[in-house]
Amino acid sequence: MTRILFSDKLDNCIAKWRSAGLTVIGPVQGESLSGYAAVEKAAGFEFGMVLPERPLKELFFPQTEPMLRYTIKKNEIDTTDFTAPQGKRIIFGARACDASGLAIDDPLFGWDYKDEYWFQRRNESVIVTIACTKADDFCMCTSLKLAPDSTKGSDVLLRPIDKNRGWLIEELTDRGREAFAIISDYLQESSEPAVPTVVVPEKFNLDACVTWLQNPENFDSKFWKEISMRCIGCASCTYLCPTCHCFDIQDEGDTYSGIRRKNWDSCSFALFTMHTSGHNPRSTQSARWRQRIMHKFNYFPGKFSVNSCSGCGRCSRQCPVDMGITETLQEISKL
Amino acid sequence: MSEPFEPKIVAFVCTYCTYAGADLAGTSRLKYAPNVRIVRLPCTGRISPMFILKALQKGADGVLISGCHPGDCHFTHGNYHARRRWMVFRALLDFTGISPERVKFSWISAAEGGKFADLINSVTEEIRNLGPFDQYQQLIKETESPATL
Amino acid sequence: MTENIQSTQQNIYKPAIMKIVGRHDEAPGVRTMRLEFQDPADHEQFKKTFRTGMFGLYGVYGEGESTFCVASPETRKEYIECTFRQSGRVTSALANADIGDLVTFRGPYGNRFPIEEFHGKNLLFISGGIALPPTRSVIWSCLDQREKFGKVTIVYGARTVADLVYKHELDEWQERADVELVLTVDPGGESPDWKHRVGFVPTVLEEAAPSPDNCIAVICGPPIMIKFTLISLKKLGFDEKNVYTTLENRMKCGVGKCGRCNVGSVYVCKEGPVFTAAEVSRMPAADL
Amino acid sequence: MITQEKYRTTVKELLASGSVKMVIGYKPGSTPDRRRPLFIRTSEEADQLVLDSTCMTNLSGYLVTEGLLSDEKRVGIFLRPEGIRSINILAAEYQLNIEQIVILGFDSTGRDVRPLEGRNAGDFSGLLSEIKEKPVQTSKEPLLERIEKMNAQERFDFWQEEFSRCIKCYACRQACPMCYCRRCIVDSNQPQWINTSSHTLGNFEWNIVRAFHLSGRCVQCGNCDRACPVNIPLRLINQRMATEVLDGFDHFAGLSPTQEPVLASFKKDDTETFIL
Repeated sequence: MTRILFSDKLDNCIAKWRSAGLTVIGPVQGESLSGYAAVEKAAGFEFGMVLPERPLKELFFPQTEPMLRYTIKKNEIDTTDFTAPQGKRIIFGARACDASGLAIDDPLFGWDYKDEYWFQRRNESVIVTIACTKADDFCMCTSLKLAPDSTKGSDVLLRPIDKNRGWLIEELTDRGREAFAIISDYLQESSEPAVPTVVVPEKFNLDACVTWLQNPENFDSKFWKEISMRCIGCASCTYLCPTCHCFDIQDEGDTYSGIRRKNWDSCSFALFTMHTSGHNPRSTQSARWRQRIMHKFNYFPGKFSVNSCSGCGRCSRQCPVDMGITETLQEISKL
Repeated sequence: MSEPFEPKIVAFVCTYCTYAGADLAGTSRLKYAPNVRIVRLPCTGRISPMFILKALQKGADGVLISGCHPGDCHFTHGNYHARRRWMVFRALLDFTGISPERVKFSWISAAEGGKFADLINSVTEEIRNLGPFDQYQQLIKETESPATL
Repeated sequence: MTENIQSTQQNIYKPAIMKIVGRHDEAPGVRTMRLEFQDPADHEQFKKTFRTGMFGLYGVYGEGESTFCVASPETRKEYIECTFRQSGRVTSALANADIGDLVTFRGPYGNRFPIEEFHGKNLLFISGGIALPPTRSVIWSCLDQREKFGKVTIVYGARTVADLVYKHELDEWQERADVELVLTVDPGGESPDWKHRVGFVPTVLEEAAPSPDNCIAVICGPPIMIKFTLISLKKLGFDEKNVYTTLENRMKCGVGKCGRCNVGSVYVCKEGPVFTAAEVSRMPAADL
Repeated sequence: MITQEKYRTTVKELLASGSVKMVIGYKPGSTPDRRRPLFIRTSEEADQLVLDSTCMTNLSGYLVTEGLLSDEKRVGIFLRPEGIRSINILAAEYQLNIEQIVILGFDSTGRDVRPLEGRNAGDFSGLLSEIKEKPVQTSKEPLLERIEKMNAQERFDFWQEEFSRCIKCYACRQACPMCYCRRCIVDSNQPQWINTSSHTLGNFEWNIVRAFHLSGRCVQCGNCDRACPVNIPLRLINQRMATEVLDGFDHFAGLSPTQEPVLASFKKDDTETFIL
């Protein structure tokens, strides 16, 4: 017997969570863009899409975020910290790839120095993932050894039952159990089976790719130039990536007062690594694309024992010139 | 608000004509509204649309741009180039919702001290009537960074 | 899983406030500043953690932060000295700051030179142009406890005579009997009264031919100089393990998050900036 | 299909005769409705060439890739009329030597794709003048009409809403053939003219500046609009500005490789009704 949350009870659950002080966030279809956003009613959710266009990452690592405010008087500098907004949140209906993305970035934001902007939000968020029953041509979680019902990064996993009537509940962490204890009145015991998760075909052989990437000889392979020739060097792949975490620190203001912000930045930009002297370690687009692939599948796993890719496929889906990780790794598999 | 609203206006002027005109207004002891902060530039051709945006970014309620009459440019045709640029930029601002009422353009020669004083007064009055540029200042507020004009 | 994530209260991006207590112009556009901590707690923290080789992010609020090494040695922790070339937004603001003005410092970050391992050994310092500051930190760390080391040789070159930095200290080293200083400028960069060598650093190094026996080499300079100096050192018989260098990449966070200093799998800000030539040779050369 | 086959043969001939070193075209993309840029250097690569109505991307931006044209060899490129206008502008702004470009022109109506006569930029001047006089797209975009009916405040709010989604990935800039600056104004920081942060003010400033820098230069190929990952209707601003320069200065961007850039030239009798 498993417990079920029926869709028609979702409004009650949302109300309950909200009165318990949780902000309820989930997939929302905006007028021209989908993403994760706060809702008040279940009707605000859109569970039908394969996955929201904007990644879950931005709720933990926003595109721009104030860090410090400074005020300068004569011989005196006052600084005040901005902290990440306080308040518990429940993210209801995350995709497994988005949730895994958070878990992938945890070690990076936490090694030696802890980024409190990230962890404050991580600690206050409950991630409720819904297993996918739908995929498109770009989904590739299985190729990354994850799955449409992967539990990585999630506190609760929900499996849809027939006709979108509700979800089977699989509590994974204490935080998840706590959040679902709040709504336990609305849950029912049942033996109804879950709808099988979607079959996402494997697109490339990850192990073979990683072996190829790890071979130092291939660093200078002509392959990199060929594959990235049409890359235009924008940052849509990195910004929409659920795991890309690079950022810039920028001051806004003048000599007397202003704020320091943390903004998304991307390895696709030429200026990202440009030295003051004019020397640029990654001066060509091919070097930058190589860095992105190497970082995700060679360097990052070398440090944190996990690939920095969760297989959401947004990079390929959104690329203005139809590039992406899938194509690159598929081509590497062929080499 | 009991106090009447005092708009902040930034004027970008060319040094050869309008600035000299402003000087003349001063030496002629003409009185005009104190709301305008003047930024002197070598030529209207040097006035980049970035300047207008920067002024708004710093919290201006209105912007005035002024230079030599056509044909009078110290650099022969800086103001002709500027005129085209403004025309296009003005249309762009209009299209994106910044009312052209807030961004004014004028020609004032070195001899037109009186016109300068009148213009400043009328522009100040018009922008005072429009009220503070709340929409833009709301954006500035959202950045958390202080506007310091 | 998320349970074991601990929140910390400290903002790792918040810098310490420093007062400029001294300035010195080294070369056209190159300036050294001496900074003192304003908050004793920050100073204590610095004293506890700073070791020669580490770097910091120096900043001016409103302009941003810029990364360069701490040019003062671990034997002198009462202040921080830094030397920089005025070139961008932040360094211009730093250059415009006067004695008594406040600037910011975040750090010290990165790894260090294993100076205890150098005890009893001969030392060879090779440096080019504006890259003397990181070497200088090691030089003074050693000279301040001179008895612990063998022969000390310093090879330093710059494009022109005017571009040599720390001229007063060069004079001091020149005078010392226990230091051998080899100065050089690039061909064409000499002044009429230049009494030292003329030639590129690797060439001059090969001419000076220091013995690799029981010797540690520390090199620092522009990427192109490092490349050719490493070749020369190899020719002279130096083992890659005994050659140290520092990599100075563009950085923003300094704490291994922002991602721009990576060379291959290495986060220069955390695993560097000090590397042995053996470690550098394992990095992808194209990304240096 | 016939056009595609004919062009495959043409490309092979051009490469075989050595008259071009490369042809930039299209090949199938990751899904049936997608096309991706293709760089053809060999006859085998030419076999991958696809040409149909879904080949929308204006490829001319690739011509200013660093080093591509510096050996003075010729390069072939598949272009729609807007693409031809783009390279005219690039030539007029001294970004490329028009003599080095071999144009393989095409256009489409519905699903039909047809070749355009000519190989050199000059061959298309008649066609472009015709397009200027008789714009193909007669029906106005409903959204544009809606915006034009708004008052200033409503328009401001409309664009705030749109720009608020911007993430500053600069896909619009990178996709645009006209945005070839080595250092974009948004990347210059001395002074920092516009906010680099992606808050609403920074987004607004960026989009205004981008649109202004393209005024009188945009050919409305739609690259930016298609590239935008957050679906901001950038084409509307560009269209509006194109109308503005056409009405104001009779300027149709990219009419010829020697056309004077509209904002770098002037007429003494330019309109100045707005000047006090």
